[in-house]
Parts: sequence; C-alpha cells; structure tokens
Amino acid sequence: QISQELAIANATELVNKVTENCFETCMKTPYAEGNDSCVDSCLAKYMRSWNSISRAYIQRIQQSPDKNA
Amino acid sequence: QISQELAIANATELVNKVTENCFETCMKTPYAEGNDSCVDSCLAKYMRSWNSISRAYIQRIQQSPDKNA
Amino acid sequence: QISQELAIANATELVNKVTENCFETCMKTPYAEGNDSCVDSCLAKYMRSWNSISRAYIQRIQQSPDKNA
Amino acid sequence: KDIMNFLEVENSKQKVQMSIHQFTNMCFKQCITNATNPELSAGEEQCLNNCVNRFLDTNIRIVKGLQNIQ
Amino acid sequence: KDIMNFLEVENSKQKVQMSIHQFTNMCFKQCITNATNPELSAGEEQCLNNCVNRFLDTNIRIVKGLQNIQ
Amino acid sequence: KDIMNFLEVENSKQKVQMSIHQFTNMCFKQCITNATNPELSAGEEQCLNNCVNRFLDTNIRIVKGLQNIQ
Repeated sequence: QISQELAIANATELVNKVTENCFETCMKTPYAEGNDSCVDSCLAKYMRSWNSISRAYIQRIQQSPDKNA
Repeated sequence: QISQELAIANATELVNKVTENCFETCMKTPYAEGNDSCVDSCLAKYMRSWNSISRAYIQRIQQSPDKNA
Repeated sequence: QISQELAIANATELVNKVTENCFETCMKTPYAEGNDSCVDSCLAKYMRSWNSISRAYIQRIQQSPDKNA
Repeated sequence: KDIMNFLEVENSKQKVQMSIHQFTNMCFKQCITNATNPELSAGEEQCLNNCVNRFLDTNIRIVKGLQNIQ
Repeated sequence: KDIMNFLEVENSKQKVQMSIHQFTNMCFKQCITNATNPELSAGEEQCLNNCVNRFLDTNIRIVKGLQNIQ
Repeated sequence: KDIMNFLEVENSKQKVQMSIHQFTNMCFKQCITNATNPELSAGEEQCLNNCVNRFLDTNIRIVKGLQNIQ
C-alpha cells in the first residue's frame, strides 16, 4: 500500500508539473484559443526530458555516492 | 472544528497570496516608499479576480464533472 | 529532540534556498562550465543578506509586536 | 458513516478552494498588469476566464496523454 | 504546562525563522544582481532593509483590508 | 527489521524521484524554449545534462561552504 501511495504521489506531481510547464509554453495571454497539438508535443518533450535527467542524475549519484543532493 | 480549521487555512492562504501579488505589483526596487493606495486597489482587484475565477471554475466543473482538475 | 529537528529543518531550508539562488546567479544556460568562485562569493553574500534581514525583521517586530506577519 | 461523509464533502470543498487559490494567483500575475484601478476591465475579466479554461484544457489533455502512454 | 510553554515558544521561534528564510529568498532575488563581490554594498543593504519593511507594510495593510470586508 | 528496511529503501527511492521532478521542472524551463518539435535536439539534451550537473555542483559546494562556517 505504501508503494502504491508513493506511486500516486509521483503521478500527481508529474501531472501538476507537466500541466504548469506546458500551459506556460503553449498558451499565450490573453489565452483566447487552445493549442492541443502544442500540448501533445510538449508532453512528449517533457517525458523525454524527464528520462534524460533521470539518467544524468543516476549516473552522477553512482559516480560519487556521497555527493548526491 | 474541522470546518473552522479549513476556514483558517483558506484565510491564511488568501492573505499570503494577496500579499505576494500586491507587493510585486505595488512596490518597486529599491522599495524606498510605501504605496498604500496601490495596495488597497490591488486587494480590491484581487478579490474581484478571485470571484471571477471561482465562477469560471465552478461553471466549468458543472459542465463536465469528470473533467475538473 | 524537537529543537534538534527544527534545527535540521532550518539547515535544510537554508541549503535549498542558497543552492537555488546561487545556481540562478552563477550558472548560465547552456551551463557548460562550473563557477566555484562565484558560488563561494554568492554563499557569503546570501549569509550576509540573511543576517541583515534578520536584524531588520526583528527590529520591526520589537517596534510593533502586534504588527508582525 | 455520517462523519466519513462529512469529511469527504469537506475534503472536496477544500480541494476546490485550493485550486481557486492556485488559479487566482497564477492568472492574476498573467492578466493584471496594473492595480491603479480597483475594477476589473472587460479585457482583464476575459483574460482571467480564458486563463482558467485554457489551464483546465491543458490539464485534461495531459492526463489523457499520460493514460495513453501507460 | 512547562512542556506546552516550551512547545509554544519553539513554535513561534520557528515561525520567525521560516519568515526570515522566505524574506531572504525573495529580497535576495530582488536586490542582489551580481555575486562577484561577497560583501553587501550600502545600496544592496538598504534595498534588503526596505524590501522586508515594505513587504510587512503590504501584509499589514492587506490583513486590515480583509478585516474591513468581513 | 525487514519492515524498517523496506520503509527506508522506499523513502530514499521517493527522495530520488522527487529530486528528478524538481530538476526536470527547473531545467525544462531553462533549456526548452519551444515545444513544436516533440524530440529533444542535441543542444537541448546537452543543456538538460549540464543543468543537473551544475545544480548538483552548486549544491555540494554550498553544503561544504556551510560546514566550514560552523
């Protein structure tokens, strides 16, 4: 159950962060029109960034276990 | 008691957000002078924005109950 | 024990805030090179700012005990 | 059971309130540039309305997109 | 009773500390533009001082304003 | 003891996850300026990689610096 709660917390955090970032990237004041294709592309780009950053961070932790933040 | 605690949490959140936004809007670096009339006007505007956004959000939720964030 | 937990919470908050601010101040996209001397100087400056702001805030609280935020 | 019910209703009311805090904070920054006039202009009101609706559009689209990935 | 007292004092000390964290974070961003010199200039020190005081002015004014609305 | 162990492993896994959320949020804002193309360019990927590493450098330097002050 704990693992499941953590998984939900992670998914919620992901949804919130992607929404914030893709809203900022894809919607411009005065926000008249939606832009679904930009949001789709932004989500794909965010997930790729997430993967890229995970690799970089885990590589860094493994190089110097005492140096991670 | 729970309702009361939530009311306090809401009031605190409101005070914090209005203070941050109106400080940003009304005070300019190097911040030499205060600007009470701007703060009063900003507070009034923030409360109107809050009401306007509440209406828009609740309208949206009622249109599509499964689609709220 | 409680005092110790609060001290840890404070130290963590300090490390996080200094890191964020000095990363922003000292590292520029595309972030190719590090800049340790800037980080050292930024940390010293942040600590001086912290002390300066503590003095200003505590002075303010003592002037008007009912007016602190 | 009544208590559970009460807590659940309070909880979802509180979530709506906290979302409104978040939206107002975000959209005020985007749509309101000066505060010399305490009234909202028609343009500002429209911007606030669009801001909430586009944010919710984005949120819905992201949730659907993530469900498709899984 | 002593324990309650101790907890209350610790709690208010902690709130002051957390406010100082918040103010330093906010005012450093506003007042400090370069970090090549570890010393604060007189202008930077004045800006930090004003920043805290104007923020507290704003906070007090907002709290009073909201009390008048009710 | 097994439960304590399990909780500790979960806890540190969760901290790593939350750090990745924080880094992605921060570095995406810095490195990604348009989202018309769903692929990462080589430059964007390099920027994300540098962003994490420079942030961790800064963090380590700050922690050491604060330890020296004490």
